[in-house]
Amino acid sequence: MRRISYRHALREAFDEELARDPMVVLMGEEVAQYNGAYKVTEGLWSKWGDKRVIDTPISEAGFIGMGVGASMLGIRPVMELMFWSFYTVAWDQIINNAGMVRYMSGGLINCPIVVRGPANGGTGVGATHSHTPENIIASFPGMKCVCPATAYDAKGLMKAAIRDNDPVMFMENTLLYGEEWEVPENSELPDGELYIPLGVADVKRTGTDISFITHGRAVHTCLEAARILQEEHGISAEVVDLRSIRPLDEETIYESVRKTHRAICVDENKPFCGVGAQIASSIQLHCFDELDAPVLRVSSIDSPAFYSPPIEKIQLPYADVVIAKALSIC
Amino acid sequence: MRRISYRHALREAFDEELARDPMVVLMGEEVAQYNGAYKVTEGLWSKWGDKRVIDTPISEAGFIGMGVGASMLGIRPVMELMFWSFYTVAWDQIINNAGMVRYMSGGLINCPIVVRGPANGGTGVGATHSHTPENIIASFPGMKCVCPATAYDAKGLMKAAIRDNDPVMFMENTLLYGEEWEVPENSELPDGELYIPLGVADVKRTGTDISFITHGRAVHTCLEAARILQEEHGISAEVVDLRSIRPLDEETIYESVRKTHRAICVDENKPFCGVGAQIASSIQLHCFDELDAPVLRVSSIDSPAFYSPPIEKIQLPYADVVIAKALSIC
Amino acid sequence: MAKTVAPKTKHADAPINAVLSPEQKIELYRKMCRIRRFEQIALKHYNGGKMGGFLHLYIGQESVAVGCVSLMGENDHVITAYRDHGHGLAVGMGMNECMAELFGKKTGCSKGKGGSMHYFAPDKNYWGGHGIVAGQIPLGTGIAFGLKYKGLKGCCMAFMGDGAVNQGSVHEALNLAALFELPVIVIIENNGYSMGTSQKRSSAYASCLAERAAGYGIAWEQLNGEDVFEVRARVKIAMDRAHNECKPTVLEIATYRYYGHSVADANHKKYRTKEEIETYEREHDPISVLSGILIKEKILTEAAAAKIDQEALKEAEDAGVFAEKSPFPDPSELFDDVYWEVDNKTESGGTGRHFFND
Amino acid sequence: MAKTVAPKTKHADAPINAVLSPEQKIELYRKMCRIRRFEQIALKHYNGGKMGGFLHLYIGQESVAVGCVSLMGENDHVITAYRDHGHGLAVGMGMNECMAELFGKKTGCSKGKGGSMHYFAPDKNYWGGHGIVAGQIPLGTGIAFGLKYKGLKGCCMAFMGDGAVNQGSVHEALNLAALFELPVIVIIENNGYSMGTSQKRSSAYASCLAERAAGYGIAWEQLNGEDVFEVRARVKIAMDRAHNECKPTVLEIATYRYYGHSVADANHKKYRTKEEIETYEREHDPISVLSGILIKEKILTEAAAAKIDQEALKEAEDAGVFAEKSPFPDPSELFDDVYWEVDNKTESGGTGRHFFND
Ligand SMILES: Cc1ncc(C[n+]2csc(CCOP(=O)(O)OP(=O)(O)O)c2C)c(N)n1
Ligand SMILES: Cc1ncc(C[n+]2csc(CCOP(=O)(O)OP(=O)(O)O)c2C)c(N)n1
Ligand SMILES: [Mg+2]
Ligand SMILES: [Mg+2]
Repeated sequence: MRRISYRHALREAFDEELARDPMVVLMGEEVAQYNGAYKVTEGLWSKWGDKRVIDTPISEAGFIGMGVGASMLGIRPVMELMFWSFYTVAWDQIINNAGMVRYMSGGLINCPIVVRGPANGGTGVGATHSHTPENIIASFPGMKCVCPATAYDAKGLMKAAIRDNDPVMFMENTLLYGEEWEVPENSELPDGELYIPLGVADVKRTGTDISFITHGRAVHTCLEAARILQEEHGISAEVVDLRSIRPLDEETIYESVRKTHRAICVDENKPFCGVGAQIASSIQLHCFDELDAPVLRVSSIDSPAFYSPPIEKIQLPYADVVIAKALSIC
Repeated sequence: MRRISYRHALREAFDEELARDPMVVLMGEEVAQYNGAYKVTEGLWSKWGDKRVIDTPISEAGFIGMGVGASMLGIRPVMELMFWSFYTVAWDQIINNAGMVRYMSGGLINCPIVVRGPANGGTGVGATHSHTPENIIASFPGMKCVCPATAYDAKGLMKAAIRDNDPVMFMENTLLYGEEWEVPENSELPDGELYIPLGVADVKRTGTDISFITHGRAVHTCLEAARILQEEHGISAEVVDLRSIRPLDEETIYESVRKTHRAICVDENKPFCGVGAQIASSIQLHCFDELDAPVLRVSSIDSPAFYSPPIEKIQLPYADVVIAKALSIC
Repeated sequence: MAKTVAPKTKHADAPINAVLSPEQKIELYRKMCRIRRFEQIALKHYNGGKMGGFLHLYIGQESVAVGCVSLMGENDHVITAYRDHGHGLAVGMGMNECMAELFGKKTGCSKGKGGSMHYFAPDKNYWGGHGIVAGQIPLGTGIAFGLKYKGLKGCCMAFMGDGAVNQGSVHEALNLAALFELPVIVIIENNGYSMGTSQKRSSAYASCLAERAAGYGIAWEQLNGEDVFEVRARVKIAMDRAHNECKPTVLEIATYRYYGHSVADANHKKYRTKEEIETYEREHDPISVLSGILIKEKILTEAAAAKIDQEALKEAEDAGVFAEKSPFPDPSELFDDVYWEVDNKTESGGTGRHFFND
Repeated sequence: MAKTVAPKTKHADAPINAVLSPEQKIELYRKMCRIRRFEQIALKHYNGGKMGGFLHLYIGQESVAVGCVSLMGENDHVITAYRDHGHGLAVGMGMNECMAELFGKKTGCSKGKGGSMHYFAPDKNYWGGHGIVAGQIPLGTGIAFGLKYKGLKGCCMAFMGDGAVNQGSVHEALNLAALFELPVIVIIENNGYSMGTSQKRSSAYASCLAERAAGYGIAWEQLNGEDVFEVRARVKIAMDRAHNECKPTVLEIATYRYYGHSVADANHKKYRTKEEIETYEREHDPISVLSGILIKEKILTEAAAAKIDQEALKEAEDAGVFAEKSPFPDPSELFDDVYWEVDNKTESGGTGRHFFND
């Protein structure tokens, strides 16, 4: 099977959805003529032109609000935040407009909008540019939140996100854009396309001794930890990739924990009220009698993102930390 | 001892701090000439004048940013958000400016700013006006977050917040403004004033059978539930009022749970990644062998705030819900 | 405060007004009476403890919503802030559903979920009702974007108050509207105050608030809202610009609210003088101004005017009864209308957990 | 692109420039050379993989920061965006600490925590270095507020780019500055592009971006930044306004960056023509413009100019060595500088848990 990058996979998803539905429009800073700050939208402006791929001024509140307004009329805007970190200046539009107008109108309106971009630390851009807001976004009923870990997932989930009739916050990862994974051609697929529904976790590695519940780039940290645990300690770890944080596939989590009786939640959020807090609290509730140890957590180190590259690197979860935690309960 | 309202207690704190430190300045929409939308700052403009009590235009990003800038120079602004809900339009200023400039400057700068206002549902103002962002704020290292439940706590904690040299997000509650509690006169106090340090929880009721870990208005819900549990079921519940969410007095929580072996986290957040998720995940970690039942949670019902008063009322935690949960594990 | 203006008849003679039939003119009057009576009854029930939260009355400003909305064609849209009853009734929402919403009833236009600040009628091109000051301006710009994207000749009128102009999102939206040439008409309903703060204490400006549009190369105009014919005549120019040139306009319409910011605003006779309020009521009341013109034009008699008004009152009272009698929503409805996919029981609404209590 | 302007000598003769001693004029030149050489060496090390993240070069714009900062008195302050090396060196930060910060070293001005976008020197009235576009404008307005509150005769110069003017926070800050009469000078360093987007594609405007200030009744001016004397002469007027009348000004200073938006911007020769870049370098380079004037005035010789430049180069190279040799921060420093109260081991920093891993 061919291997393509995460970036390329996203671009294919856009291209296919632009072709499928004339209401789909890509917008954001530098997404058109510049081909995207991270080149995710490369070539799409040349191919689809000014109407479908639009450069915006540096006005996140304005253009996301504009996208939400357009979505109420049935347009399907796919809005890039150059960094998800810039959600801080468009928070009202995201949460109050996209997230609540359906409820407050008693269901008369829906907002089929996607807001996307990279949401991660680890790239030496300092605290204000390293937000990982999936915990925050997912805390709002009305929002959907997706964090794909591979090119395969990125493509399939992006297509689902664009077709979804609710607002979907899609969080990519700068550190994964250039990584490659196997992604089938459409012609190789029974349905003629790659489509992954939101709310379905993916067991990226099966195991019997401990469950790592994770998402985004931390999935790879967990896979590496699992490999080493197996090779060096004979411990078999299962890696559950949540893929979407809301909707959340809780059943797959509980099934895994009921099998392994031990769990570590691993994510790149800051710890306080991070995604891992929610999952840990749910696991201990739903699997109380099945747990042989407390649910542990691995998160980013609890200070704002440190610029200095070697320090920033260890501020994010890495395999050794996960391994040490695993060994402490296995 | 005299009884004063929560609102009155806050006003006393402002008045005393305005007198104590000429750098303290109150700002916000309608706080001066109008005496505050909720009359919390009543009389202060008449007493302290234009320099110390300032009306701002409807520009939360602008004026909170202005306050943060002034705080870097040593001014101590106490900024009112008419509703904490309006943090959505000043999120960048709160998180990135107040919350991160100290770190990014390697400690050269600090921001002694207080952002305050009511942060609660239950007043029939709909989803966009009913945010309870304490979980979100507290998820950021660099921020402090306080949620007083009584007039006594509101006064003492506000004085601590204003003197604190870090940004303190102070969340009041519209439904408590008019409620009265005993608050000593300064002359009755050994130190001549009421001052409650951040990060010290308060056991609002002692008990032996189950711990309710709670904050803000939910404290009173828990106290009522505890009373009924005692009277009708002979169950002795302890009520731990966190008072500040960050810094957090974890020791008091664990001490309580080690005594009662059962815990329910009760708050008015939406459940996903709410404060209760963090606390539940910490309790199961630190008190794993002491727990006789999973840590339960009570939060607001997981949909945006419903306008209709009778429905909104039951969307928030109320005593019966807490009681039923308690009975399920006692 | 409302400034005095050129003689009112001039506007009644403007082409867009001259083409109106007597019935159509009377209809404008009826609409304005209906808004006022609706709100008076709403106020009565609010004071009777039937409602929660806020009630922001539009009384005194009726000519603005009615005048603007009366110009709307099939592809013209409206969006506004929390002071939204007037626009809602003007586009044709029923009093029953509107009143029931205030009571928080299941029969309300938003099923009791939105309340006073959140009326919506997308079927009538009315997109709300938004509580966060100025939040509707980017949304309205987006509706204009959508119209243009779909190739429809239409516009979106996005309303806000004089205090709202100081929100950054307005400025971002204006730049976008000018840059992308979007058919949005941003309308500042300048009633002189944002809550207790006068225009002068909240805004820095050159000649007026609308002039800020000049910085974006956007056409702007300041007009007096007391005469519905002036509103129609001058908004029409902006609408033509939107329809024919696909360009934005900023309009500042001077108007006045008789009541406080919301009913909870007990201060409103402190920050404004009694005279100011009474002078407006006496000399500039938009309903009186219009009935004056129509009576002078012999389209209406005092008696006919009173009858229309009484019908409006009756309709509003009946709406109060309807609302009162309607059932409250059922708690089971808490989880409806959160997610389209869940509501519509699609496959996508069925994968994964969407709600997280327990 | 930079427009051509009135003869340069006019500005050199302006009173504020006429009073400069030859040494002071040479100092302006030296400052500009130091900025350029510092960044050239930084670029070399960036390309050598010594740094993380972004590196936004100021090369081509040096006259703006140097000219503005040269006017500063004891109570005048500066704040800017992420393109912040020039302003930092201009206020007197050392090359060593600045270079070390880029390398992420403990000896960096922000102890390696901030990186290129986050230089700060409060002791030199320099408040950063801010990465979120336009976020510094409300902050700068707040510094001006603080000065006025403290009764100090000073001002804050708040810099931003031409793309940044479209952020709502700028507009909110302008209204506040005008309304509260704050001594803030908002300076648009217009280098023609926000990343790959030309001014025309990002902003709607009448004659220029600064003109948006007119909507707030704020004084504004457009000037050419290539001549440091013009910058000084005209910024001085704004500074006097701030000092004497406590009023804001918006200035738009035409300038140009030679490099891409950041070093990562590989496209910058696509969205601008080679000629455009070369013409600026040849005809408008601020360092050449200044050395030209100083040589003509016989304050400087070619040789003396070259010597100053070489000294600057040497200083920058040494800073590179310093940075290279400096240690990285220790992981234990992760928890420093989060909370003042914790850092200072106060009672308040000791109650409750502040950090939450495990
Ligand atoms: C972002 C935000 N800040 C503050 C408020 C509270 N608030 C609601 S309406 C209002 C005054 C608005 O005045 P104006 O724009 O003149 O409109 P009017 O009420 O006069 O129609 C304020 C301060 C809010 N809803 N949203
Ligand atoms: C709110 C926000 N949006 C987007 C960005 C990404 N970004 C950083 S600089 C920049 C361009 C700014 O251009 P301009 O204001 O002209 O300044 P210049 O870089 O030319 O100095 C963009 C889009 C950001 N940092 N913050
Ligand atoms: Mg108003
Ligand atoms: Mg620029």
